[in-house]
Amino acid sequence: MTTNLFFQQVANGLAIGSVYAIFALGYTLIFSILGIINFAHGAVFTLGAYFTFTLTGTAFGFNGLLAQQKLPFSLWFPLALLGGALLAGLISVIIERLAFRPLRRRGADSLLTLVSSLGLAVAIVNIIQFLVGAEAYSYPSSALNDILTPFLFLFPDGKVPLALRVPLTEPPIIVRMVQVVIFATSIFILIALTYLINGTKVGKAMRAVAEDATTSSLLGISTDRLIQFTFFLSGFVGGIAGVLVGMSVGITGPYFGIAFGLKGLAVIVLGGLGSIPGAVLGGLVIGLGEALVPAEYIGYKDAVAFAVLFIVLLIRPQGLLGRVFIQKV
Amino acid sequence: MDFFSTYGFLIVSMLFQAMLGLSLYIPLMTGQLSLASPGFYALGGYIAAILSTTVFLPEGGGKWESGTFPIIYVLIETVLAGLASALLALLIGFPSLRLRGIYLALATIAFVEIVRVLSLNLEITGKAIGIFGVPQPFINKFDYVVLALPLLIASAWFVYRLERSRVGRAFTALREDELAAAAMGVNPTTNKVLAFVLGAVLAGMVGAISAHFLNTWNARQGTFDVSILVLAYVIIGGSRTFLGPILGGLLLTALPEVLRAIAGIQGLPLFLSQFLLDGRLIIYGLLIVVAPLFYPQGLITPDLFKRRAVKTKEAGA
Amino acid sequence: AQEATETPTIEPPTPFDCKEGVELKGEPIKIGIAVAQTSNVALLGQEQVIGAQIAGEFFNNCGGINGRPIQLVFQDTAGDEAGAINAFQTVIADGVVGIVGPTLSQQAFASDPIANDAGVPVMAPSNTARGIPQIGRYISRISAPVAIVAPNAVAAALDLNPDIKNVAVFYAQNDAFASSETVTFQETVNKLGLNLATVQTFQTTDTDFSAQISNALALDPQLVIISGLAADGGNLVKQLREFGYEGLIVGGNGLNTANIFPVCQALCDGIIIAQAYSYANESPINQTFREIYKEAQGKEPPQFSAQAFAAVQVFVEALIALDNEVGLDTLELAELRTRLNDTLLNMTYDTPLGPVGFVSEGEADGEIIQGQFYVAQIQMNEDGQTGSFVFIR
Amino acid sequence: MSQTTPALELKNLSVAYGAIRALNDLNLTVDKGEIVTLIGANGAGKSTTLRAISRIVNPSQGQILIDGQDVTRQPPDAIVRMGIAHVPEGRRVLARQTVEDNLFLGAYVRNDNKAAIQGDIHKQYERFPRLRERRTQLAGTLSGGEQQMLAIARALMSRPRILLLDEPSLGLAPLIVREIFSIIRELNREGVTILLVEQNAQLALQTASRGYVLEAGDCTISGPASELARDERVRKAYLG
Amino acid sequence: MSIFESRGATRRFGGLVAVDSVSFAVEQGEIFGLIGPNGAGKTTMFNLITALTPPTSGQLLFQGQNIVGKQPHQIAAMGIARTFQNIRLFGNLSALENVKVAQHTHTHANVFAGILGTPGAREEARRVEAKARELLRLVGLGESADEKAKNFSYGDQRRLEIARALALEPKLLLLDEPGAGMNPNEKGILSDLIRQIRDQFNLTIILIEHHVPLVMGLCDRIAVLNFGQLIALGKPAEVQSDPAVIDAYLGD
Ligand SMILES: Nc1ncnc2c1ncn2[C@@H]1O[C@H](COP(=O)(O)OP(=O)(O)OP(=O)(O)O)[C@@H](O)[C@H]1O
Ligand SMILES: Nc1ncnc2c1ncn2[C@@H]1O[C@H](COP(=O)(O)OP(=O)(O)OP(=O)(O)O)[C@@H](O)[C@H]1O
Ligand SMILES: [Mg+2]
Ligand SMILES: [Mg+2]
Repeated sequence: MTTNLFFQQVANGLAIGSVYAIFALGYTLIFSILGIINFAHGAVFTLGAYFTFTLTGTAFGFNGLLAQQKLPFSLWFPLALLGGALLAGLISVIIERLAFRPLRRRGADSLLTLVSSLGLAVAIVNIIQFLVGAEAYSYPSSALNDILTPFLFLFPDGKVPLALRVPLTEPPIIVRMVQVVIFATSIFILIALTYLINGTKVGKAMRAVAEDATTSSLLGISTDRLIQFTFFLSGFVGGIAGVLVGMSVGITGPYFGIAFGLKGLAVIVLGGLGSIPGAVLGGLVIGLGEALVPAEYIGYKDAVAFAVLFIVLLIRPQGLLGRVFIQKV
Repeated sequence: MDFFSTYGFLIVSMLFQAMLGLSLYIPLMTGQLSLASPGFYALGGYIAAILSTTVFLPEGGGKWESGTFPIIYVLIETVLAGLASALLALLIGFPSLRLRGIYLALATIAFVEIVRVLSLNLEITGKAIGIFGVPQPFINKFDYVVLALPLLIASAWFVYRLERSRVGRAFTALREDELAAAAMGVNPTTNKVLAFVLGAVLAGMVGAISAHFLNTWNARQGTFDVSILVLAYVIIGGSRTFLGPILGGLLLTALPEVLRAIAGIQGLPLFLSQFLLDGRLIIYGLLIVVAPLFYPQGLITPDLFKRRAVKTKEAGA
Repeated sequence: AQEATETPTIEPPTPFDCKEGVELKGEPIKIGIAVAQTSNVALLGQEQVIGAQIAGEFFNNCGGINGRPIQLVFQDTAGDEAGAINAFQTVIADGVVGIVGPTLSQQAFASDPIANDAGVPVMAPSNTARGIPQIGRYISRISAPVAIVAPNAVAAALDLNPDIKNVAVFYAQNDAFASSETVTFQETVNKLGLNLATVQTFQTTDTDFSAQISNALALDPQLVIISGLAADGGNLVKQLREFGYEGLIVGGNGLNTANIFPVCQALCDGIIIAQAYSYANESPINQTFREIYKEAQGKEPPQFSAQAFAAVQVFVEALIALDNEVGLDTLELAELRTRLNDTLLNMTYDTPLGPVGFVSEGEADGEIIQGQFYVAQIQMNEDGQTGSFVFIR
Repeated sequence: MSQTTPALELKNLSVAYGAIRALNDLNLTVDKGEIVTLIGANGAGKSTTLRAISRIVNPSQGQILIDGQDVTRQPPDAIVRMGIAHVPEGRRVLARQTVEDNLFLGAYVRNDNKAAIQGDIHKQYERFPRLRERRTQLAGTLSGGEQQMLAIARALMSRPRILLLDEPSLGLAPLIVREIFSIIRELNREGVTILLVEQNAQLALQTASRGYVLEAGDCTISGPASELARDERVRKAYLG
Repeated sequence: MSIFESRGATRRFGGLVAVDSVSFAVEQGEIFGLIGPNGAGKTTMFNLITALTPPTSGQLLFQGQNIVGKQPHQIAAMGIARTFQNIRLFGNLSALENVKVAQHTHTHANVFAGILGTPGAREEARRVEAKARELLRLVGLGESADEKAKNFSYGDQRRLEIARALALEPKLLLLDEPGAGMNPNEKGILSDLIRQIRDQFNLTIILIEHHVPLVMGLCDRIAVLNFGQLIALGKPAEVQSDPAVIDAYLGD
């Protein structure tokens, strides 16, 4: 591998990794409070992308119940993004109501919640297909320009280029502009969530609920409301992630978000379950691992990600940033 | 008979899936959430598919006529698949059993993914296309019941007895509290590895027969999706008695086909039958969400039998 | 360099004769359509359903089978092998005379033997992997293995840029369709004396291709050949362009769908596509098909719909011929299926795909012989959202 | 008995765990500023009573009144916000949080400023110097007795009006037990109403003004603490 | 030879020395008390003996053999059983099953024997069952043998822990605050029970307990820990009057 290619691949790795990371942030948030995996997160991510698409006022395709339908109004893309994310947060709250809360009330096994969230994911994906078909959708080509409105002065002629050329090496390293946005957004969300969880009373309460909901309620914490809030946040973050990734690769059908589920899971486990910085670090490590597979072994790329995961777990069973906790006897 | 030619395949599939459920349940008895079963299932399938298309050829070469492949070969493949799975399970079992909960689940999924990627890249596994034209010991799919049913009964009986035996008790103790179990003299490592290997052997054997049953084998068999599906069998069915995964496997496999059959009933309003077809998976998904509300410990729990036992005792007295 | 394009010849078919206004009566003749209506394969299956639906209505409007209606029995195969087998068994039990399906080659290897053992003719609409017709006497396909299309596309690229030396090939390694096709592409590259600089693989579920792209661009290719499906293929093209690749791109048959437009948008422009079907084909049947399709869907018909239509057409024409020969009423279902299979193998058809026939003898019986292949280039409209395939060869 | 509304009143309270009836028809009052103790053998239903008041188990029947207000259907956090703190059986410290975070969370329902809360934390540290030494340690790694101290200190952090104590002396060394009971008296002097479940019946009856004796879910005897301490049945069964 | 001996056992957690070069020996058949203020290191001492925590330094000898470095299940198999201060029963198993599990090291039926139900395995199963029931009766839980452990009240869980530990047929039994959560009357009964099992099973017992009357009445000798260090060791009367002990633990 030439040094230029090496640096390019490092950049690629960070770019891929930030997609994994941004997916995983909302995912790990729920783990950090409930200690369970929400398999419907992929579906919420997908919904965020579809909601935003809908809010831009573009018509659906010819398949599905809503064939050729569109909203009577159309929102400026950044507003549509916000709306899509809010709706995704709302759906996430509904998911909590349907699949999580009743089970929590009945003291069910946490694996059962995992399975029932999976059931919801299946249902949502198929509802999407039923309504708008299996085809791909895309945002208006002005989307990137619109969300970077405050930064347009940075670019010559006020137009966002598709890719940045970083003249570190010759030829320059190329980074797609969308990826820069995704990277920056994940770092921003990372900081915000870290502050929320470590720096605020609500964050302390979240950790308490994660550990022992009954005891937390004895301290006056309204566990239901806190969990609902966490789900909203997770859905909101997931929705934003869905839109950004949708801008990067198109909304490639109802399975759009589900496809990230497995990698996302690997990422949060690698980073350490429930650790917000871990989600980002895990994403970047797996992204780098994948990008640095030598060209002739590219067929084994996916195996490499999982081999890295396997080996790291053998050395650090709690993941990279996970905390070990040995219960004293 | 018409019923068996239509539903024979489904019935036998249900039996296979029930066994996969059991294969995940065995390690879960010790509290290990291992999702490795599909990896061993895939391995077993490849062993059978490769042997039957390259080694166990008819005299004078050529292809086996449909229905003429000797059952004894299938049995040999099944045993070999079980052995190979056992060896591999030992190899990956020891290091990975330090992990717990979701971490272990993910390590085992990593194994499943690695198996998949390997089979997409290797010549011997036929890459994306896989291995096809796997010879048939039977003409009718339903006839596979002569292999599947005894295997299911044997493995169910095995697990049933296991649960009540000394080793099974040690398994359950590990699930409840590993540290306390160790302090009571139960060796965590050997027992966990044992459970892991037993589950792997069952999955491998099921894979071997399935390769014949499906006519073909490829990297799409035994993937992450299957891991999750099989987990659903165990959890929906009930994870504290061997009957849970069996029931879960039978029901969840049958469910989409049952919905399909309902849609086919004459006289349903068109929109409804259309929705039952197109929205089959919506209903399937929602049922998975709803079932746990009514059966938070799974459909079958050990208490179910106890309560009944108490009742009958009272009735007798 | 052109030798690779030779095709086995077939008798020129007679155009389909539509007898409009015939009143249909009698027990309908059932044809099974077992394709993926759910799961992530549904993107393809959905197009096949539409194609078959159009065919069903069209042929019934044209008098059915000499006045007897045909009835399409749809069954969802979902995305897996077991689903395909289940769907096949359901339609077989339902008494269909033949089956169109399943969507994926891997599924076909599972379900086709069932139909073959039951003596039910299968017309595969989209199974291009090697070995499909060889499953048995009753298995045929209307989907050309791209062996023949591929070289045409590469030749077209060479026409556009004679200076091509380095070629980078990409393919979806988890897709039977793509991994069969790529073999042909790679052979063609070698045969044409070009330098196969690198072969990069990906998965149909991938969305980020930057690692593969950087690997390839480091070798300075002037031509990139992609075998994949719509979403992954589209993204690969998009990202290639965003990474500054300016050379020619040849897309395999999987990219032959308007579904890639929303994915690569304006950047789709200029992709050279190897086609087994082109809506530009001027035969009357295709133009009729194209009109009906556009009416309902508002866009040009994709290949998957055309192939599904053609598959139904083959059954219909063969049934008519068989009826003319012996009278369908005189045949028990089992015999009808067998006779139908024999009949359809020995006829030629004028379909939207162009003239089509089948190998009727030997191991490869049921293999399609297709008279026409196409190469098109994508031209995107100003809005960057819609576009068209411009026929170039 | 005073004429004002009792701080806490249970009317015909019954609790069942599935088929097991843990509490039958319990009637109990605790007046403002009183210490009332609940004694009984293992499994008598003492903890269950406290859990029902905190609303972490659902009564099958009966009413719970706080300051005359029916709270039988309120969620647990509402009860805490009404000024009730519960030191649960078996400590239930938040094992993965530090000692100090546990204390912080004890003050979760308080809306006053950080400094006031910080001040109270220091007050707890003064009561239990051992906790100050361990302030950054994860609570789960504390010794049993240290956890018990933390559980009590945490409950006090909410500045409760009514304190429910479930075997506060459990696992504590004799010196600390004495300390705890003097804290209980001190709190009571400051006006905190206390419902105390305690195995050390002698000590409990010395501290409380009234007592109730539970046997297998039924309240069998109740009355002023001094009378109970002299009652022959009580002496035989609980005072050893 | 003493049945158990600690030679300079030390355990550090970061900067904290939870057990600080503690040496003592326990004789066969003794009931040996281990007392001290909260956080003195008593439970940690038990954890060292049962290998749940490795010692930072020092030696632990059981029947003359150094047991440092062994696995918990090996220690159990050698004949050291314990109860837990923070109860650790198998909550979802019945009381009976809890006790059966602990007979693991004394039974031998392997997977296949168990599954096939060989006569040996069946005989063994009968023995296990009978013994489990007997032990439950002994601690007074014979009636609720089939109830799930997690549904027991706190005090009953402690009794079940003792029954489970006894099922291991230990030579050395470590009881960590067995009387916690019992009233004085119940503690009296417990104290009789402990004496009875010592005699009946020919046991040596090390007991941690904060209830002074119980400890003083029951123990043959007592060791006192404070801040991880052994500050006194001797007969109950000696210990009780030791000013250091009064100062650190008993108070006056
Ligand atoms: N979660 C539960 N499920 C089923 N039964 C329970 C549960 N908790 C308690 N019980 C039963 O309810 C009864 C009362 O238990 P409770 O814990 O209130 O007793 P207690 O008086 O506090 O006893 P102790 O002094 O041992 O703590 C007991 O018989 C106990 O077995
Ligand atoms: N894993 C650990 N990490 C840090 N400190 C620990 C750990 N385990 C124990 N300690 C500390 O070691 C000291 C001794 O604890 P130990 O549990 O042995 O006390 P104890 O004598 O049993 O007290 P008690 O009577 O309260 O149960 C305590 O101060 C405790 O905080
Ligand atoms: Mg209690
Ligand atoms: Mg202790």
